[in-house]
Amino acid sequence: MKIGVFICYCGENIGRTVDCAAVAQAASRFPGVVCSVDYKYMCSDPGQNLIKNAIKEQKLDAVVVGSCSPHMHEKTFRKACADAGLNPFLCDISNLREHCSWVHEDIVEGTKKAIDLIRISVERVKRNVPLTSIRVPVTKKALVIGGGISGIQAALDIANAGFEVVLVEKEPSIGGHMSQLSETFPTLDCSQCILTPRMVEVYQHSKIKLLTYSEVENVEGFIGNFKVTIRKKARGIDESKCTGCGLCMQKCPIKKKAFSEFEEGLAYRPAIYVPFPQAVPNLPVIDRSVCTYYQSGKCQMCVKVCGREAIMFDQQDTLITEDIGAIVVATGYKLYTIDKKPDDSEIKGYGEYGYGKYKDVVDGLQFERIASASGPTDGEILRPSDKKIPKKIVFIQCVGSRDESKGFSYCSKICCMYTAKHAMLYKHKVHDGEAYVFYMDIRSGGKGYDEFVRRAIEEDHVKYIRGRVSRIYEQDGKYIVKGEDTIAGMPVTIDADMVVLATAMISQPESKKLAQTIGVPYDKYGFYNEVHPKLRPVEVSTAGVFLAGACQAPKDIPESVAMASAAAAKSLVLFGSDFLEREPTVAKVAESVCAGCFYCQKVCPYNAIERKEIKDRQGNVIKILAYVNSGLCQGCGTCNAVCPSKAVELIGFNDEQIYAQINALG
Amino acid sequence: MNELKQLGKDLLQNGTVKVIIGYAEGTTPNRAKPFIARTPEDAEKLVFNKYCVNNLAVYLTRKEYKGKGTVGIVAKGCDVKAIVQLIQENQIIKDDVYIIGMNCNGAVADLGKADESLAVKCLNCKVHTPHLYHTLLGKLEEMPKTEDENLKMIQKLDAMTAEEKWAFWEAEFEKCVKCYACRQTCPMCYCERCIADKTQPRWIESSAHTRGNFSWNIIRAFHLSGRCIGCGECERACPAQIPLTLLNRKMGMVAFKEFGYSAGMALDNPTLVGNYNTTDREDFIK
Amino acid sequence: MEEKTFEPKITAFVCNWCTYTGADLAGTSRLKYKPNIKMIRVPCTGRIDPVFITKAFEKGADGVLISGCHPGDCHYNTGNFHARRRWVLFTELLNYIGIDSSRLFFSWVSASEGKKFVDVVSNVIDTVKAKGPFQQYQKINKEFVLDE
Amino acid sequence: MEEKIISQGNLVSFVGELIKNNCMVIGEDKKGLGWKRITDAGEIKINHKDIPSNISYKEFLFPKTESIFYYKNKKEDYELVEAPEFKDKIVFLGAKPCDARSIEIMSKVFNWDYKDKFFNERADNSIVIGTACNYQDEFCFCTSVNLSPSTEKGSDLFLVPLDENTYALKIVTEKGKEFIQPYAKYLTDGNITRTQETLAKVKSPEKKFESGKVREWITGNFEHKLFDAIGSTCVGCGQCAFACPVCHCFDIVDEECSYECGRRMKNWDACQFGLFTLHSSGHNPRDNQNKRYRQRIAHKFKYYTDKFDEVLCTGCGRCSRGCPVGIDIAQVAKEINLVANQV
Repeated sequence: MKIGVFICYCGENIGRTVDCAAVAQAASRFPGVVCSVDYKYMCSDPGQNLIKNAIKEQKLDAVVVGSCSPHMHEKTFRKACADAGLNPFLCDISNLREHCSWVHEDIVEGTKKAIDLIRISVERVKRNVPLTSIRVPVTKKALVIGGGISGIQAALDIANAGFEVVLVEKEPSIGGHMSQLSETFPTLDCSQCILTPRMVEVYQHSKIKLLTYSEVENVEGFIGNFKVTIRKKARGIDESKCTGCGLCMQKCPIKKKAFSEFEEGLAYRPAIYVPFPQAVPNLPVIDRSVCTYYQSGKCQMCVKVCGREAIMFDQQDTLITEDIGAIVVATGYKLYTIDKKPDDSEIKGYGEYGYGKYKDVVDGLQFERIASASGPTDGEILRPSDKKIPKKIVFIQCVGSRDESKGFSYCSKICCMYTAKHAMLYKHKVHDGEAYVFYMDIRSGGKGYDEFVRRAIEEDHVKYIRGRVSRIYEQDGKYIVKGEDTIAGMPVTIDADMVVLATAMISQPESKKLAQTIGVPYDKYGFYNEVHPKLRPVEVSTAGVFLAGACQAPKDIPESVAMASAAAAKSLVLFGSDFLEREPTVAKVAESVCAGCFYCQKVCPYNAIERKEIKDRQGNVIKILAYVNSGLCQGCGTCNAVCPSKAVELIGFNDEQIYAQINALG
Repeated sequence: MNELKQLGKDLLQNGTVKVIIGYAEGTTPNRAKPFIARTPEDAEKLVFNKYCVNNLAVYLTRKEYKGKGTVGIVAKGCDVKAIVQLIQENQIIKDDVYIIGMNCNGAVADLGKADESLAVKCLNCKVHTPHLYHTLLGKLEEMPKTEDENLKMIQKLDAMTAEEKWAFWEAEFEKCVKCYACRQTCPMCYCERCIADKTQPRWIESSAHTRGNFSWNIIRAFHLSGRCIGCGECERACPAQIPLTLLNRKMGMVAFKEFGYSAGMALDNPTLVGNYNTTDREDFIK
Repeated sequence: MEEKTFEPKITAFVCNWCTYTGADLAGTSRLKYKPNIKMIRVPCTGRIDPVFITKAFEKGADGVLISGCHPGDCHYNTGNFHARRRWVLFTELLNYIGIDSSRLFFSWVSASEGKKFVDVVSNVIDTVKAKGPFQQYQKINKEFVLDE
Repeated sequence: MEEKIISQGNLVSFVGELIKNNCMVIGEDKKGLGWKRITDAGEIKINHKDIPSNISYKEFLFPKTESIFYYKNKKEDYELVEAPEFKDKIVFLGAKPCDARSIEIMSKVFNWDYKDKFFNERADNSIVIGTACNYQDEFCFCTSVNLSPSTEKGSDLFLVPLDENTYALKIVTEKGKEFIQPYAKYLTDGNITRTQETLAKVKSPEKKFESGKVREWITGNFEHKLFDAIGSTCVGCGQCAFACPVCHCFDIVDEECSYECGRRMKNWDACQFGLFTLHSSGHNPRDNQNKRYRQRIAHKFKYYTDKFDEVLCTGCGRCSRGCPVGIDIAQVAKEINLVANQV
């Protein structure tokens, strides 16, 4: 074995506390080392040429560079080796700068340690094996999970770039929460008006396959090569026949049995229904839990009125599998239901605010519906209990947010803005009404955001009170709101006609289950974790999966849309090449040694360990072994450590290499 | 024990099982030894008594039984613990084993001796009636109460200083001859190639010097942590009489104290290593 | 006399993403610590096998330091959680054998904690130095030393 | 043959002087586990009526691990350093006939074509002080392998316990005679009749099998199904081989001492280990325990006898006593005798 050692002075950075010439001299005496040189700047062109020439002239089998951290120049030196015809993985970097010269002061000790470090590297590199990057083909088709504004945006961006998209939405219609909103801050333009064209575009896009009322059931495979199973739930409708005329809905005898999800429980819907008039696709779905036919086998009114024979009571769920290259997760959020929670719950809830008990104590989304022109009150601000116009209305911010004792420690970010919007909408419609807002802080960072809040206060005379509300109770048709004005330093009591709670944005209840299916890490609240909070905000640690919108953390529409476009762009980057190059440092199983205990499978963060059956000549399964899917493996090596017999080893950091390093210290 | 012989005969006759792993009388009547019954006639030799101390689950992972039909096994509670753990670790398929569960009143620690006091494993046994079986045989009797000297020794060791502990174990490990009887009798040591036999690199020196013996015994105890079902076969088999139960039982106690985990008690328990809680202890990590 | 001249040998196993990078930061920040420690880089603390630790002691380490990402920060999501559970078992085992927390150290040091890295390393070196050479292990190593 | 008397007190003084003269006096340890170097003459125990130790004293002739040579890594080459020569005098004190025979039996294999200096250095420097044995249990079978509890075969000096405090000391070999010369002061004149009477009273275990018959039978019955039945419960540990006074297989491995040097080691190995015959190709000619157990029987009763005209067994019964799964070699041999007789 011929090893070359190259010691860099890094100007004076290494040279000051490490006698580089002495290190090179010492290294030249190590077994296997045939050339050992020192140079002022090894990363410079002449420095690199020194390495390249030595590789060529002395036919080096491996190279050790004693320089700065491998995080700095490993790539540089590996490339230099590759240029000279040496496999780049036969180059090892010894960190003489960050881990030695910069942190030690004494040149004698520094030099001694540098020699040790080089020896470790030399012993390691002797056991390195040539590796080639793994090339995996890319399926140029994206899966977007969630048909809210984020999902719509991501799907459209990818599809408009010319790639196929499968958009999966669990509700009967796409549109998400945005479709429920009345107006949007800070411009007060109508939410439906800007969203609906996008929804239609999705529906009509030749590259987008829209699967509503569907859920992702299983994800296998890895970046560029996912195999996704989607459950298309039975609507009870033959989609190819239904024209969306709506006659079935009109004739359905179930009138007051089921609350409309879209109207946030402020109105009823029939058993066969389209969630809202602009729904995409405009196809009804049968709610089997209330439909008379499913309950007692009678009725069939819808069947009678449907001229197209589109009703299919016996329709079953179907499973669809798709080959997917990239996944955009845009599953959005849910609003916190703030009623008092059981004592053993981690989150205590706000029983004292009477939510659920008093009809006129509503949450933000309910108020959106009340204020919406298409809502149950046709846009008139009427309180739910008696349909009277509330003359005095109290908005309470941070219900559940920023409250560790009863709710969640995080800020839901959008409530300051939408509360200001709500108060404005109210004042615009009820000119003589009084609007109060209890707030903790006003967080209105964003373009035009603070101006918007100022407008509510200054032009629309919304009264902002800094403080918390302790309780709300009903008295003579009024809701007595007891709170505190912390600026005035005195208690406040307001006899309101209606109360709107800006409840926290929380993760979707099924978010963890989906995360486990796809392999997305999540925080303790169930929001998905990006790889790096600053530099890689839309990627997750499972390669090929990207995040968009509020599934990652509470955020508003512009942010969600921006993130969706970013996720789309990341998917497009992936689709830009036919093959993926992956680091070859992956685990590998020695089949003759594996006993098939599958501890490796249990610890693998990437589900990269699969099962392989070994059969005897008669076809009996005699052994089931672990097998590493090198496309999924990210090379953490946890399997290697947990394997009792070391049947699975991490290439590039295998036992022999680490043993040699430890031994070189002895 | 005629019911055992009869059952064995029936199972072999009607083809329910290919073989029965059981016990037969040893060199003297106060001994028993493992015995593989292959024919209905063989079943006549099956016995079960207080001398049946071996953990027969060790034979279940043998290649000759893999994919060759159902294997019957005469199993005490402790053997069933091993079977449960082996199923969890994918070494045997549940449906490929027919468990003849034996109500067990404890086994003799030292076979062939006049002193017939019970093995350590029997003192705190929670499974005198096996927790998984196809047929259950035998009757439970009142067991004599015995002092748990083993536990006392563990507590004594816990109270020692690091130097005293080291000295204790050095004296013990020094004796090890690396015959691997501990490993070979252990139902949980089913690796195709033990890490001790790995030569590239040789993490555990095969030489029976103190250093090699330290790494062998430490790593074996670690590999068994949360997996050892406490049958004590390793200690019984050790010709150097290294008190391996002190090690493995201690680790079992740690597993229980830290994670509430007992090996081999339930098929649906997640394994100890291979799973984690975000709240696992970390007061030792700075 | 020997106490004064004794410089402990510390072997460290650190994860590539957090502690190794944290040590890089200590370097770029020009923080200082003693050169007694030598680091072996592994991708993740999940990769660290107890045999590394016993081998390091065999090869004459007076102390061993294991360090990686804080729980939840693991580059590989869960590698350090699995590692942590194994360490609970392994520290208890070594403690029982007679290798206690004055020889074997664990820490979480993130990529941004250059200062913490230096504190941890200095504490390890000081503790082991105060404890003295690992004579017991060296005793069983003795027969391996070739007399000159 | 010369015969003397040595009292218990004199024996202790004798051993005390041996220790003082830097003799390695190897005696059975108190727990009956094995043998150890005795440093205090007061501790000596002549075990003539208790169960033999778990492990024989083989390790002092053929250590469980020993260095053959050391090597130093040089830049281009290696430097080899011989392991130090063994020069101490070893005295095995209180060896039962089944232990005392071990040097003679093992010497054959260690001096057959290659003269194993490691064994010979120790064996040549050894003095075996045997003892007549008054112990027997269900596992003893010395009489089946051409020995008896009262034989002085293998001993240089042979103790016959006459009463609690008195031993007759038979001087068996020239080597023994030479060795005892300087210590004659501890000896008094013997009474041959009394010794013979005592020896006559020593009860021999019944002869359980004909070892020659085992040898004959194996020749034609290599694939006999009997081996399957025996091997099916063997777990493949090396207890039997490691406890055995005459099993002598070893493995050679290299070990690093430090980064710069290492050593080549000779370690005990056992034919019951799966790795024993594993080829580097992955092929294993003895791929199951049946074949491995057959090897054990065949080596002991056939191959060794074929080659060296010795049964590779002293009938001490350690392997059977210690077998975790109750395999009794004498029973196995007996069974083979039975099968052989049926033919």
